[in-house]
Amino acid sequence: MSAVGEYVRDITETVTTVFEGMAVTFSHLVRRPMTIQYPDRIPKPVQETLPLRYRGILEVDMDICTGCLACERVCPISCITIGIETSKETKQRTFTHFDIDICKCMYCGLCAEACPTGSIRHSQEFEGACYNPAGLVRHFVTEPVPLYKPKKGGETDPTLAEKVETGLKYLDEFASPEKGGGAGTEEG
Amino acid sequence: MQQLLNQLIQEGYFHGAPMELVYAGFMLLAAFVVLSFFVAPLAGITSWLERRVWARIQSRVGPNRVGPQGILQWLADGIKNLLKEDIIPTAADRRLFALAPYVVFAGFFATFVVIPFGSQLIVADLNIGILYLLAITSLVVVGILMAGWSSNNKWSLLGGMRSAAQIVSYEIPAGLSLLTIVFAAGTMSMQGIITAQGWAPWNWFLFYNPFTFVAFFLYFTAALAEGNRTPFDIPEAESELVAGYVTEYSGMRFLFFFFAEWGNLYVIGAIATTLFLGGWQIPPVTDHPILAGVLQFIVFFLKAYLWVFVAMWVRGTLPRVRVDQLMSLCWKYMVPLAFICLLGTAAWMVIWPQGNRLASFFMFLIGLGILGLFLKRVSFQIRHARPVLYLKPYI
Amino acid sequence: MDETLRSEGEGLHTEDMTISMGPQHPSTHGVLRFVIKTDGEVMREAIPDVGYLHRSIEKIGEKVTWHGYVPYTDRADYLAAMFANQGFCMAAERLGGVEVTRRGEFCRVIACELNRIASHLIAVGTFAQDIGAVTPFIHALRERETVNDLMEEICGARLTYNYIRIGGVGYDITPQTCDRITQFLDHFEPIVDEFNRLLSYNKIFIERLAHVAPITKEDAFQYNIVGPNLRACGVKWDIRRDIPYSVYPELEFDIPVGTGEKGTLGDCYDRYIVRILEMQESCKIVRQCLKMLPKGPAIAKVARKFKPPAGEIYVRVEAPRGDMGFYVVSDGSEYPYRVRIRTGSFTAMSLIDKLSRGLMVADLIALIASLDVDAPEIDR
Amino acid sequence: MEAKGIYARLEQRFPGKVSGLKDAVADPLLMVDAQAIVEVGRFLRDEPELRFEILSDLTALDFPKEEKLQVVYHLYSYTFRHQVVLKVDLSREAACVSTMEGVWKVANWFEREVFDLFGVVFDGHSDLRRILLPEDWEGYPLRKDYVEQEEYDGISTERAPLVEKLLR
Repeated sequence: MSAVGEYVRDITETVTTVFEGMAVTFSHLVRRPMTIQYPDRIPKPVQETLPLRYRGILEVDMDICTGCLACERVCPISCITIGIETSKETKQRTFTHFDIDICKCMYCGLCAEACPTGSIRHSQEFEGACYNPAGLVRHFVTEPVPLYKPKKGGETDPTLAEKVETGLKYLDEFASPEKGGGAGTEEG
Repeated sequence: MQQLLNQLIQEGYFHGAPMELVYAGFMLLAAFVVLSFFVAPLAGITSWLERRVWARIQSRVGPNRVGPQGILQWLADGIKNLLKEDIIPTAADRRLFALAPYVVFAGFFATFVVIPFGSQLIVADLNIGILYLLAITSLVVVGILMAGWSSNNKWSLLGGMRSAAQIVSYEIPAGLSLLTIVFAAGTMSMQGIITAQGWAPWNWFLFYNPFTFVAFFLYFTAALAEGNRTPFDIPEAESELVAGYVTEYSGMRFLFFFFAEWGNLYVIGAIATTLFLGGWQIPPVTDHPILAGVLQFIVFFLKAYLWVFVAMWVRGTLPRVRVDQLMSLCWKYMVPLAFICLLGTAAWMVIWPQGNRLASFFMFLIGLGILGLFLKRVSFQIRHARPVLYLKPYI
Repeated sequence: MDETLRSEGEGLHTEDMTISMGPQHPSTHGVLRFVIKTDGEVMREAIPDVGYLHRSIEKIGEKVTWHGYVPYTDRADYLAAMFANQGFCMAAERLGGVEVTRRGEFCRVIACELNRIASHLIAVGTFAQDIGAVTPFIHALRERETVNDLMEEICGARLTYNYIRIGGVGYDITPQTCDRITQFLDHFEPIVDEFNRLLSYNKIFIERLAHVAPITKEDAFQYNIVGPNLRACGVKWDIRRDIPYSVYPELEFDIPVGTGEKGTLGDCYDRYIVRILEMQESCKIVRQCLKMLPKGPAIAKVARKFKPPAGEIYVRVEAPRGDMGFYVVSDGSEYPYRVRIRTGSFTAMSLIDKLSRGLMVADLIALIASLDVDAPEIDR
Repeated sequence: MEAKGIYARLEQRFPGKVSGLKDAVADPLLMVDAQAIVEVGRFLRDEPELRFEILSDLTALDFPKEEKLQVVYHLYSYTFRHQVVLKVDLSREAACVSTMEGVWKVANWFEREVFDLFGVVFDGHSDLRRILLPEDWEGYPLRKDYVEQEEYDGISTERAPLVEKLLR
């Protein structure tokens, strides 16, 4: 008798659970889809909707880069190369090149964290497809650029001040030293 | 169709020509017309619709780029597959390999002969229509076995073997559940079965008695299994056998298998409609023969397509069964149940030879009740777990 | 399976069929390969062949600084990167005697549990996919996508987080993010129920999994099966509770164990349902953490040139794929002397050969999926 | 049981084979003679007061300066929740130790991995092949003095750097 009961129970269980599953999937037929039609049929580009913390392709604001080489040193994969030259006459130091190999970069964010002015930072850009790996090397210096020297008491030049502010705003996103630490507050 | 031909002959269009050739030529023409203007777009659009239905079930959008709402996607895919290289593996049995898709396709295409799209719209109203159907669909097994064997690939072979076992087994419950209707209608001709029903739902054989009601679902399940559809898609189970018997195929030959699969879906729906859902029967609204024909076609098409949709929806819902479970499901559950339905209908025929109108109506109400319950569950699902959270503002 | 299934006909010449399954096969998660010998549908043996995803993460550990190694640990198991972060940082902290800030600990737990949800969603989703149900997979991925969006807000990355740093966490969790997380949890819990109604209680699904490849307790110990797979065998063992770390002792949560409700104890269904239940427990933990989240700094002061004194330590973390062990040896220099990552998938994989005998081909797929093995984690 | 107790039990059972207990460190560890390691393992597993059911980890350490390889066994007991680390010193040239497979089956794969990456040969192992690397790989990568082969199957193992490195 129990065998018959099991037989009947098997059938009823199958029917009811399939019925329930069908109800779930049918209910999804009348709900809105979740996906977006990347890249063209969206009201605004995805880049603009990403949070400030998003770790996209690295960008460097050369105007406020102090040339401290902290990023180059901290990079675990050594994809950043910086060249600095001191001119013999004026004693002014200039960048000869500042290259980042995006192919190698693993978007860990350690360089942005180490930067004192927030000049190197992750942008919201993530579309990097190109035909040649060499095209993924970002050259930030095309002609020699002088190093930025932070002034005491705040930046006076309005265009630079804006940039410094952007950099600092970016730095605020990290669990920053003011609030109690961060890798690199104590020189070891 | 035959009437049209006879009329043409009588009017002397083919004066002097040998009648056999005329008939053969006409049949070929009919096959060509049906194939290129009905079956091909039908299978194509079914494939598109399946992808859209799946996508919506899965909270996606689905193909919507080619043509309005992506309805021409099948055309793009077809052209792509035509242009693709036709690869035949070196170790394959070339002749069998090349032939297999056409055998499968022929097996499915030949069923269109007996499908009644309207009271006049049928290629041949055989008096053994159902027998013909059961016989001709078995041709598919041969093709799939050929594909599985000739590919000389172990996954293909496993897929072919599974498929053969599955289709041969499921012929039995499918045939038995169709027989219940043959009992009720007293004929094997497709048109005869349809005329034995009425346009109103309670006159359909689906609600003829409780046994035919069960037999319908048995038939549908067995037909899904015969058509290698989820939950019985084990011959081409992509997570187990890569792609089963189609693993080595590419280009147009590959497409032919799927052509057959999607077309077959429609055939399943058409048979279910003919036998259980009153076929092309429409309420007496018009006397005009052409208008009535069009209406009949539309009604038939929609009814059949409803089951195509259900098959897609089932595919989006259920997991796949295992080989031994497939067999035990067939032999332990479906065959006995189909026999019960058969005997029950026979007994019913003895008690009420003309059928029981009250019981039919009662069954109809039960059917409505199940539908109502289903809609209630659907609304419960929507209320209970609504994916309302869209973290990105623009979605 | 059944003896009847074997073709042992008198005088009938039969041969076993050797099939190479993978490395390109739809249901070998990542890149795995099995050399399987079958008699028709019934397996004689399935010998795993791993190493296709070996990225020498342990060797790299000897070449980069302590801080610089944290992003590499992400890659050990990219479906649950947070736990590898957590494990390595805990090891480094214990070696170097760094005290993690309290807020940092809570942030870690929140991030880890969200990551656990994401990882288990992948596990149950791919499981469903392997069993042949397509929809649950996409539904699971849809929910995972929302978790990824949350992760993006928390730490700026979707997959390789590099969030947990030595001494705390890299980014503080903002109040807005907390709201988002609560919102997500409110939305997610009914979705799990819906998922259950769609898949977990489905008769076909249960039939496919019940009684398939049960792992006994003895086997689990012998082969060092860990995490949800171990709990599915009925062993109530969770590192979070039994070798407590971080702030887990302060939190209340259940440890779901397999009961064999649908089949035998420790079968595929138990392994599946344990994961579903664990997701719900993770939701509970995150809710508690959000409530208890203290004020204060998120990261402690750590030297940039972190040089822990010479020594060695073995740290266990309860990752979604079980006990993730970090054996870290320091020689007092700027670089770790040796980093060894011991993962749950590796040991689970070694059991497959034994379990697979007598299963059917379809069951092998279910078995691999139910163990939730993850190729990057096996090969490292 | 505390590490001292475990040590005392082992000392009593295997006099002279077990030495160098360090229990002031985070994970108490002790050195075991290479000949006795399997016996010690079996004893630790079967002794009702110890019950180390689990071989959590088996790995190796390379010390080229001291000319030795260490095989490290991490044992854990679910019953008593205690752990112990066993270490075996081997010479680098002929690193060979008996297999632990008979005690804990999981050692099979762990030992294959150690063989693959360190070149330690495990006596009596049922299936000692490379596991992660290809069969024809040369050298043992996790040894400290490992030099990567320049090409493998005709494919260079170097990738030309896209960014010029400055010598500094």
